[in-house]
Amino acid sequence: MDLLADYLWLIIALPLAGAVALHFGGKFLPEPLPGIAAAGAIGTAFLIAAAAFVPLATGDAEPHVLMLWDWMPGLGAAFEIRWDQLSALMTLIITGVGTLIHIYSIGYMHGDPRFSRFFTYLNLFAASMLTLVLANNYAMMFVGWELVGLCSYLLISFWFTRPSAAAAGKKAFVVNRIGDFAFIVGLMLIFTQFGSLTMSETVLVHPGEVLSPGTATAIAILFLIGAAGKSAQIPLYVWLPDAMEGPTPVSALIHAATMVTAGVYLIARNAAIFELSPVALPIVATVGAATALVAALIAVGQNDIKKVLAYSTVSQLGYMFLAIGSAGYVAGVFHLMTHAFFKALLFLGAGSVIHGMHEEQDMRKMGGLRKAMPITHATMLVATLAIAGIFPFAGFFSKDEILAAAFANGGYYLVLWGVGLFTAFLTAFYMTRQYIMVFWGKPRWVEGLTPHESSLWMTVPLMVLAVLSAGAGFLNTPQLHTLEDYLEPVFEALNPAHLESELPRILGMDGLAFGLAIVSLGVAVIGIGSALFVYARSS
Amino acid sequence: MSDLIWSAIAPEILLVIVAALVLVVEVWKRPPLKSMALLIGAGLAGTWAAWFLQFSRLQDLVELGSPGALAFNGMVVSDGTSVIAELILLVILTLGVALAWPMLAEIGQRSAETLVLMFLATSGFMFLVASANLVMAFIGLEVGSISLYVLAAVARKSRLADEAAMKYFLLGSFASAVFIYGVALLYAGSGSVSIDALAVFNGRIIVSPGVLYVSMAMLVVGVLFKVTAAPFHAWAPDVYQGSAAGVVGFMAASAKVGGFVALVRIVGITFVRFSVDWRPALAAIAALSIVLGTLLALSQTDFRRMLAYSGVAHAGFILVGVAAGRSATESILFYLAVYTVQLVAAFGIAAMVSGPTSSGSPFSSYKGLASRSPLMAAGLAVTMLGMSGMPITSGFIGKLGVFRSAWAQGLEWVVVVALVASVAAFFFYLRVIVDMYMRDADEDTADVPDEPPVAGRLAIAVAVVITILFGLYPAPLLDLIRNVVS
Amino acid sequence: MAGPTPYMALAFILFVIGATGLLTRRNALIMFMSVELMLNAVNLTFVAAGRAIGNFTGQISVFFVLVVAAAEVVIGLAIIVAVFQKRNSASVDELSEMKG
Amino acid sequence: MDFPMLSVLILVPVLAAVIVMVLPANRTELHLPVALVLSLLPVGLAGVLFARFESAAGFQFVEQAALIERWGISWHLGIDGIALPLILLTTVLVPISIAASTSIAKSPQLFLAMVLLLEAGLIGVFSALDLIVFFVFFEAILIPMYFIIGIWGSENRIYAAIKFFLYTAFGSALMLAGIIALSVLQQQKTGFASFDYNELLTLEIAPGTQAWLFAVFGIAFAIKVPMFPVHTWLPDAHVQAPTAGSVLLAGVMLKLGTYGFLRFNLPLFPDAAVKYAPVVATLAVIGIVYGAAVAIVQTDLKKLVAYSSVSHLGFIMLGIVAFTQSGLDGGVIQMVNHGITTGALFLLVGMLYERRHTKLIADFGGLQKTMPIFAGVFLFSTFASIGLPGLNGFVGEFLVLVGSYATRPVFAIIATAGVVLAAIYLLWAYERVFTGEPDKPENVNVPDLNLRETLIFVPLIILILTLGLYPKVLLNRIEPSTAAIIDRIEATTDFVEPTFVIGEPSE
Repeated sequence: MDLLADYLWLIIALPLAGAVALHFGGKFLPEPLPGIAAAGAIGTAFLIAAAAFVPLATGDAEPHVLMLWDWMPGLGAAFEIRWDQLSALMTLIITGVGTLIHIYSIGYMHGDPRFSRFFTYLNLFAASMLTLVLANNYAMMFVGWELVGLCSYLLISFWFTRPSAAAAGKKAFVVNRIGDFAFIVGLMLIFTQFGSLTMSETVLVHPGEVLSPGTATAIAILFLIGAAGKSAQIPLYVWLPDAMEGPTPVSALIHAATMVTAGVYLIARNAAIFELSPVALPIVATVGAATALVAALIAVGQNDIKKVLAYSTVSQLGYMFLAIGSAGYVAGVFHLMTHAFFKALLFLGAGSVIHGMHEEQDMRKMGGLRKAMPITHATMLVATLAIAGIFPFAGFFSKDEILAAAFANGGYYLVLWGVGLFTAFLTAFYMTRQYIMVFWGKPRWVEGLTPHESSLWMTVPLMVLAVLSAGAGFLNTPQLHTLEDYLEPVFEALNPAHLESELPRILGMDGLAFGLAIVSLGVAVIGIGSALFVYARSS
Repeated sequence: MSDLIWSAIAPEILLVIVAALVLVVEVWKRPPLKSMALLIGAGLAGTWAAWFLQFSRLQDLVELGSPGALAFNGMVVSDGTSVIAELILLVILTLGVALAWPMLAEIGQRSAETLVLMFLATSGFMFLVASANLVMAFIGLEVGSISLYVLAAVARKSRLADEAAMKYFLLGSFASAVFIYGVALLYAGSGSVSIDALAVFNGRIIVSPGVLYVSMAMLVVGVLFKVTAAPFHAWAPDVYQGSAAGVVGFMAASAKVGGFVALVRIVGITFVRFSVDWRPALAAIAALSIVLGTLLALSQTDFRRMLAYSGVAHAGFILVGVAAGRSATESILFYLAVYTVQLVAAFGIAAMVSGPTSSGSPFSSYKGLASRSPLMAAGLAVTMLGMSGMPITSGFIGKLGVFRSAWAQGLEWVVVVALVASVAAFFFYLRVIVDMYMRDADEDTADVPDEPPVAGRLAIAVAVVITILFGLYPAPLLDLIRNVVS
Repeated sequence: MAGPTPYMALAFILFVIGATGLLTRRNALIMFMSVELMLNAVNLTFVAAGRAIGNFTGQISVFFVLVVAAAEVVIGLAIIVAVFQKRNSASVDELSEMKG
Repeated sequence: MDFPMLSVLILVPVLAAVIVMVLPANRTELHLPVALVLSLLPVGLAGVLFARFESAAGFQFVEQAALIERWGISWHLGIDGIALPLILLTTVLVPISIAASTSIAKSPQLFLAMVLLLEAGLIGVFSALDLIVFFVFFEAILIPMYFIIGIWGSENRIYAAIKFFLYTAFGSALMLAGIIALSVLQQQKTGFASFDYNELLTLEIAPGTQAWLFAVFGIAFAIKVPMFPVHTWLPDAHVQAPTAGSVLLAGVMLKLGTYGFLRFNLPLFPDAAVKYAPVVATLAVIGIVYGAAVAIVQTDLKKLVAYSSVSHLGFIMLGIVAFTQSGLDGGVIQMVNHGITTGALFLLVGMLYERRHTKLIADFGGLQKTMPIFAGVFLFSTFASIGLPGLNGFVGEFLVLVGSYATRPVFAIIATAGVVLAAIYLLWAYERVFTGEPDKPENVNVPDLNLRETLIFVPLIILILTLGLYPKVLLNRIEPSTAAIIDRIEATTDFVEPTFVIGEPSE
């Protein structure tokens, strides 16, 4: 019934093959063929993933593991693909958003002497990320984990002749490596405890049969550090803002859809281990909340259009950590998804602006662009509203669920909820600020500059993403928990004993959930309002 | 007496006869050197044949279960040790003559004398290694030594040659006197000068038992002088540097073979009962020789002086074997065989590099030799590696055998000292290689003929073959030794 | 008749004198004579011991030693003369061109 | 006896060396191609070995013939799963080194002969089962390497060559004392002398004796590895050596030390091995961190790679003294991996030197623009060296880390830090050499890799990927042999390898 089950490896292999082919043959192809080939590779992967996803979602197919080949038998390390609800969803996000970014890049990288090389890296990046999320083995996961680090290195320092780009790429890799250090130690612990690196049922669902809470805490903390490196959490977030040295589609790919979500995915995947530990989840939540707040505060003061988004990304990732730390796994994954849409949109929109402004990134030299770039403006507006958390845009629902999850845990988590709420205010504030500085007011352009709208290669993906950013929230409203039902098999067995209250699914039934939603919406509105008050007046 | 076994001294006798013939022919006809070569070649061939005769007789004896035969009323013995030692001496003589040839051409009329002296010296040392009587040994020693004193001075143009001969003579005769005084004291103690005097000793000590100890010390010291063991080595560097280049290898090598075999007999037979007493002393001398020789060799600027000091160290290595006792005899003979051949070759190459009558051979002459004469450089490099005891050379096998025996006899500390010193020794052995291969010639460098003469090539080839072949597959030589030395 | 001891003691003294002379004097001729003295001390020992023991080995040995000594005289003097001809001196202190 | 594969494998390079030497000296265009073709023969033979090797414990392709019977020395050869990969590595690296030696101007014949002799010696070391034969090869390879460094090296080559020689010779001298002592011990216990590995394995050695024998063998091998603090010869030797020398030195010769530990120290002296493993592990970890830390501050590219070897070899040692299956497996496979990746890096540095006649990092900059292929290969090798999963370096390091974590968690965790440091020093070097604009005029027109040079890297890259993704080809063959070593340690000491069974809690 599931004809694709044995061909899931194609999802990784296609972009990988694209990368290899472009690496050796790309330079013989004229523009834009390499880009089309690369986009085709990942697009096909998306189609396959979607085709395999449908039976899974409808319940016609069971999650399953596809063994590819043995790697290090002594460690139980093998290449095996895990196709379950979580990995399938991640795959769709990665390939889907990835395809759009590929297409966008065809326009964005137009004229770059290393045009085809860029797509080589993009494809490799996608393959790496897919390896990470599809792995059913910690060793294979680590392959993807490291390869995305490598690709980020390659992509961030893509314009290697700029010393700052080269340094930023190296910084990203090295900081990631610090996280990897913890990850490797975590893997050692996993192996010594479980005797294998395969993600067996025991590991993912009943680790308590083997692990003591102390060991579970150790593993959880180590994974958290690893995740913090990849997902740019305090204190390992330092690489991400620098990483804006890369071409803008790279920022979209790395910081919206793929690499930075790896940490969130890791923790969600190993939620059972985190739950076994009495302290791990609160720590995750605290790190998340703190990161969200600090990054948001920094974002308020940025003038570089991409830096704002960079810190915004860090902040939103903090949100996801907060969600998962509150045992709101679905909320976390949900936000991961919506964030992928609107943040990709924001970055690509910003790229479009930068492109139109002839590589100008300083928002103080923009303004009044809404007429020059109508499509970009419109899509950016959608994205801004989505990230700010305005009903009915996607961000509203996912953010609301996170805050509700934090709130529902009560006790200490109420503080985190407060922090999250304040961050929501800040988010709305700085995003509005950015929107106004870029698109409204008088043009503050450098003399002789004539901004123009970008080509269709770029605007079409913007529009698609805008639709997704606007509508994806309805996948999981409090009343219509499609995503929650879908992901239930992955998280159903989890029941963190040390968290005070039940997960707040039932919250939707009573007025409290509605009240919380109103509060967060209100906070967002206040944020937008204050930004308008401060910036709209001055311009 | 029915034990006039002529075969036991056949090589010695032949050598003397050839020497006499050469003298007569020289005085009578004054033939050119080329014709002389014929006579010398025939003489050497005859001596080789005589040696084979002796060897095959010995093999028959060994198969009958006898270790060897005494001859001439217990004056000489034909056993494995003597036969192998005579073989080594014969090889040295053959190589020595080949390598001395360029010098002979240069010194003209004294060339015949040189050959005679070489033959006589060899015959003397052969008598020494074959002697079963200490007075006999003394005579052999002196015949050999006195010939060498003269050989040292044979290149009379050089001031250093005279100086070398003088020093060699004075210290050599001193050593001989010490040796023979030891014989006299042994006689006073035991009433016999036979080499197994104490083995058959009936217990009547004429003077006091202490005399035997003094005698032992005297005999050993006398021989140690000849083999340049520290602290009796002072003469060696000057002599090896100053003597005529063409024969110095022969001088050094043959004296060492004779001396060491005599030493093996003296400590292994004469004083075997006293081994508790002499073993630590010999071990100490061995260690001292190794350390001192190595350290002093490090600071030399002249290749031949370096070889002299390295010889001191080698004397120490062999003494390690001597101290280990009879079990090491075959290793000592193996060691002597390969080391002395290497020594002859090394001095021979030095003579080719610095000139056949030169005194000294400064390191600077060797710079860039590899590009000027690859053959000589390769030969010398192999020889140096062999001397250093590098594995894959026979030098390693020699050392291994000696060390093995010593370790089994409880002389672990000497072995460790020797091993450490042998590492330090790489410094000076490699130094030559560095000069030859890794530096370029400069104004200090002597002019060297592009390729060595035929005889020289032959000698180099023999040394290389012995060094490498017996390093990789030592069994033939070891078996040869073992089959006759029981 | 006295035992061999006094003769041997005398021989020992002679030998030591000879050895000392060889090692301390600087004139080649005197050093050479010291060697001769040592050899004669050996001869005395042989004779004394031989007489005490009662066999002829010692006395026969003396002949050999004498012969060897004679040979040494010939060679030794020749070398000394050769050196003297070149340098007008027989002092070993002047024979120090080689160092190391 | 079967066809003496191993003897032939040793003999072929020797004959090749002879053939190269007797080629006419003035036909310089012949020397390198002939040597290259001849050096491919051992690759084929090694391939046969590989194909016919059975994944089982014990020695295969054994041949034995007496050399010196009364001393108990015999020409005893045989390989197990530990030796096999190293022999393969040797045979592969030699043709590559030869192909990379076109710039040797001074007596190329001698150079090529030395490389081939070195190969013979290396194969001999890895296949010797008699301690004397082993020692002979172990020492003998010093000679060609000494010449390679001393004759064809750069300015300070003589100093480096002698330092290299004496350091290693010193260790070997100590080991020889140990070998002699072992055989004497054997003779005292059994009445017949023997240097045979299998014979000596049956000796029961008193713990006190084991301790000092372990020490002398250990010091000899530690110098070769080189472990901290006896590593100081390595940077000199590497910096001065010509490219082929560096490749073979780092690629294979360093492995003699680690191989020796595995072959001799562990099985022969298990008691002492267990007792002193913490000492070795400490030095290994110091080496990992120290090597990496020193590499960071290097200004000379070649020295940087050299110090990275100190760090990487530390991993191997750590794995070896972990006494776990994964640790040992990782150690062995890391030997191969390090040989390949560091070999590639040295080749690259050498090619860079040929073009620019400098190795100072500061003299470069922006080279990625002028020589993109070169930069790509360099980056690839760099990541292999850093231990990027999917490339070979990771497999070894990861096995080592996980394996040693089981018995020595603290050491393993500190060692993991070396993984981070490796990224720092290598990527920083890459950044300084390749990125930015080529602002120095001499960096603007540096030719990129030509076809020959590119082809040199093809086999290396294939190996890096193969071993990175499918190390089982080697692991299969390694495992029985390493398992045998652990079994032996367990049988003779009270050490027990921790086992990991799914579902059972372990402490």
